[in-house]
Amino acid sequence: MTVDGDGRQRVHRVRLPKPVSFLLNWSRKYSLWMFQFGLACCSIEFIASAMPKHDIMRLGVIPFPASPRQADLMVVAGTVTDKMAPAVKRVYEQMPEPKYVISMGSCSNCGGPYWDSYCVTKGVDQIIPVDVYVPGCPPRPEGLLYGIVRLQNKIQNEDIPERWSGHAAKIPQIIGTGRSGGI
Amino acid sequence: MLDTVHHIFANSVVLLAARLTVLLLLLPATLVVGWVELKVMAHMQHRLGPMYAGAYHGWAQTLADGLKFIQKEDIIPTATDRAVFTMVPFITMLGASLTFVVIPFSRRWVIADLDVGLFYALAASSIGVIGVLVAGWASANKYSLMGGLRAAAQLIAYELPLVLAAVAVAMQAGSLSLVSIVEAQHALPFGLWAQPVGFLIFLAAATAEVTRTPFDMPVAEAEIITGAFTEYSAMKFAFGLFAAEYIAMIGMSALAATLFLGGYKPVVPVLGFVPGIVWFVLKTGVVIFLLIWIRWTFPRLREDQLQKLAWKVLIPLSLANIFVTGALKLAHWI
Amino acid sequence: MGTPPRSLRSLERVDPEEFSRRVALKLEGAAGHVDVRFGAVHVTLPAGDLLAAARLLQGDPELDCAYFTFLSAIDWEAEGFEVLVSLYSLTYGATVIAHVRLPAEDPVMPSLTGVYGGANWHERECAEMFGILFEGHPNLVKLYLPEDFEGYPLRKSFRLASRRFKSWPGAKDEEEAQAGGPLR
Amino acid sequence: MGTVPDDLTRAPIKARLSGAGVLHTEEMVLNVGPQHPATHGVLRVLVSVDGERIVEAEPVIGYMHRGHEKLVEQRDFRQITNLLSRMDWLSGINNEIPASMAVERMLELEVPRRAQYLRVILAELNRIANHLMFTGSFGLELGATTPVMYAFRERELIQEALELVTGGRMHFGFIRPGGLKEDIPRGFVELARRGVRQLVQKIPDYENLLMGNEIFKQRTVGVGVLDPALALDHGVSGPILRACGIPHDIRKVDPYLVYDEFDFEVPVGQQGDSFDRFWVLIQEMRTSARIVEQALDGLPAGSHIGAVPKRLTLPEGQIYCHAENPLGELGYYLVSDGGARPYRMKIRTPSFSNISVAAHMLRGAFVPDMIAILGSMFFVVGDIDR
Repeated sequence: MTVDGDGRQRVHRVRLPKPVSFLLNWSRKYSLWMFQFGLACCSIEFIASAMPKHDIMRLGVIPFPASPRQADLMVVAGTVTDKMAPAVKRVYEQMPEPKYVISMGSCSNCGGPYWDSYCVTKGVDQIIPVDVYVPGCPPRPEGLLYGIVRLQNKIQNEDIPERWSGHAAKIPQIIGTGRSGGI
Repeated sequence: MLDTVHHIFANSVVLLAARLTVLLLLLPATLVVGWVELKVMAHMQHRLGPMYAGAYHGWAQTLADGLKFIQKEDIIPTATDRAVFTMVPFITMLGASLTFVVIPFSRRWVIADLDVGLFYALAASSIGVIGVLVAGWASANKYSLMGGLRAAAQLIAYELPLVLAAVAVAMQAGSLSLVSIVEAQHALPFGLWAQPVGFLIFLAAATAEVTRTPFDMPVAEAEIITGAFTEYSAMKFAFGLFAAEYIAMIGMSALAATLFLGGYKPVVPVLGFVPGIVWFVLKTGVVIFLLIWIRWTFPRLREDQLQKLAWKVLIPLSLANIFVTGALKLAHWI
Repeated sequence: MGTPPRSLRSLERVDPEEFSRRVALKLEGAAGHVDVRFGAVHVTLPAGDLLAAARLLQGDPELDCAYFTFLSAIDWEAEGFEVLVSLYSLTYGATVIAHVRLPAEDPVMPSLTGVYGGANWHERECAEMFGILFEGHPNLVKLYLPEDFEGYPLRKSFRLASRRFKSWPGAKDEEEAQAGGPLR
Repeated sequence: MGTVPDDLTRAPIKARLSGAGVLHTEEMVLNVGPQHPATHGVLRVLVSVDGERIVEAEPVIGYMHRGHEKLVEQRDFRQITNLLSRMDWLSGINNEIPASMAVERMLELEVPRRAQYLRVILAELNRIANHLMFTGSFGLELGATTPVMYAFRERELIQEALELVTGGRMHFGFIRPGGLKEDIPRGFVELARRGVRQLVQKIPDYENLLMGNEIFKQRTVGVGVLDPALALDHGVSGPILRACGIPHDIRKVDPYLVYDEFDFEVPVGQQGDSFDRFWVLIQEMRTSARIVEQALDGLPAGSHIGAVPKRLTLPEGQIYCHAENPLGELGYYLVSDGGARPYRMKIRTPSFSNISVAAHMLRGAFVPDMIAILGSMFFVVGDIDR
């Protein structure tokens, strides 16, 4: 652990053996505790994706935690208004570190049908870093499931030391879109 | 044969080793019960539940949860009472796993067959109350304070019917040692013929002790977000609340199986050759399934109704049960 | 408050013309004219008489407008503001809409919260969106917009920022596209 | 009860309320929301709590305000329906119908009977989907996680029927001034019938699973009683008003479209507590199912849209057009100055008035009761904040 110029501690780059990194990525991939952050109409499709017909729990996404402390996936589903933006930012900061954000619906992607409204934040990525954007107004539950599968691919190919070393603030890229099911 | 084995077990080193094996066996047991709960809940709700984690029916789902919680950042809010905040998971885990010292898994496999086994088991199970109350106070968060107070009030209120229901069983078996209680049920398990009321009271009180629906006010997601454990993250949450709750549930189910369903006694005498531990695991599994079933059907009780149920219904009922058992005992019917 | 209102007991349907004659009769104090448009009775009142008229409309068993539907305003730019108060009588199944004209600069109006409890939130929204002051309102604080928001959005003078860059890329009607459409 | 000793009358309300008198208790201000699992979306309630009892509760709204009334002034009459269906996002079709009806009444457009019948069918199907959502979420807030799964299973069937016609699941943009966007495809009538028939078979399950449940009754009977006079004063409408015993349903009182050709009776509650609100909600699903069946039987032939000028401009004038939305009375006060866009459109939404009465009902209740009361108030935050 070295302390660099601006005082932030840096985990110096350590080569993690392949199986260990695979196992850790695999466990983060299949245990995405989803934090219910439903704002507007997309929250209804977000609930519908956890229901019998689409059943998001098949992918290992468990919609249990009610407190941001225990969650690691935040799905911003709905319109982020200027009055709500600070609350979104604060809840995002409450979540423990390896956290991922899915921006669901065109309202949170870029303001959507409210592109000319005087009180809507045009896109949630102005406040928090977003991993996967799910287009649609509202996106179908299958759309959200596909967004989660793409996120799981991203997690599977993630490089943990890179993520924890602090200087990799940028969002890790999606490498290949391999099949998700099974190990 | 009994006393030689007894003598070996009494030896402290072996005792420690046995204690550790049981504890180590508990952790995978929580993973299994966690997975069973996810699947049973899902099928009750007309859906599939975890499928892809570990390819075949998501068997590795709770394993993935556990591994993931290890990697999570461990947040300790600045306003919390640091030492107490980090101590809570140990208390709740201790409280939950102490009951396994006296529970007889089979005729020979019991860690310490205390003469006051039942008394010890019930006393140990009430340590969890301190953990939740302290978690509520240490997290310096309004919601967890309310959660902690609710938990304390509820667990104390349900300690009484739990103990009184167990007293009736002890009276009928004539001893507090769990092994002799199970031996006394050689003909028919108490739960079925002599103590049906006691069995129901014990189950209700056990659900309340483990704070599961319909008594899960302290961890009510809807109102006070995960109650006393709102501020806990990563391993403290996984260990302190998640695993401790499952271990406490298994402990209570094991106790209920031992007292009322005849522990390791074979259900059908013809199948006597099957080892005791198989029966024990089957009966505990039945009680665990019952707890899961209740959890996913009933709404939550408000805590004043909850207290009313404890003080005005369960305690008088269990006292009456003791009276009836005593009368039958005197008349030598049981 | 305890006794159930008359509307629970009897329902006598009355058609709008007959109801408008009743309203004109009762509100003889207000110099406003009464007419029926699209099945609703419209009454134009000066700001001063609004409170008395509202009490009359609510209390009088002949009218019994116990249901407060909504309160809002229209910004006619130069000619000032027009505040609408819509009431509904369950017993007679008739809608009464009172119009009150207010000047363009510092519009002020008596608050109806004394007569109808429901007016509280509607007046707060109207004050926030149009800048109309309601005297006697318990707490005339912003309802929707964040505290640091300046300007009154629903006034015609309030331009939408995003529209300054592109008026309406997908204007369907050709003439309107060429004409660029009125910037609102 | 004898004369009250005068020192009691002077004791501060808080001490008398908590009955302690001597013990100095301090109220704790609790901030429920704006992100809270119980409140549907982003309603925030500032609650000052004495122990578990609520002393004062004040809903804070505006977290979902998107400024519909300003945006509507930028769009012409065909485009506004697309925005309006995103206000009460559980009943897309019902939001669009009054807007088109206002335009049709002003222009005296003749809407073909087939289009009116189809509008009623789609509106009632959407009402059932809305009520199914609240059936599930009310149970979820009281802790029963299973009923929401069953409710959504039926809701998916209804959404399938709506999707076959309109292509969308929640926001349809299918109602046009003058009629509908296009006619219904072949398989719709059978699909709608099957969906409604399965729903009517499953409603007794919800009644037994929830309303027959002893714990559910204890949590809801006598909780959050709404006084009819207070409800009328605040403009409360929909299932909540009917639960207080006032049979006010716009489909009966001021029939629009072809509602007067169907026979259905409006369910009305007695006490106006959470249980009655939930009971009215469930019975309304039966009524809607019956309306859909009658409308499907009597569906006339004909075109799906009347003669509508290509460039739609309204004559100068003002009109108030309201309809019975699943959550209550939704009304549009349309002001036109002769242009292709509305000069001003006041949107009167049901949840806005329904929630304004919540502060009175929450006073003196327990904290868990607040969840039961808010859950039974059947509001959608987009409807409140517009």
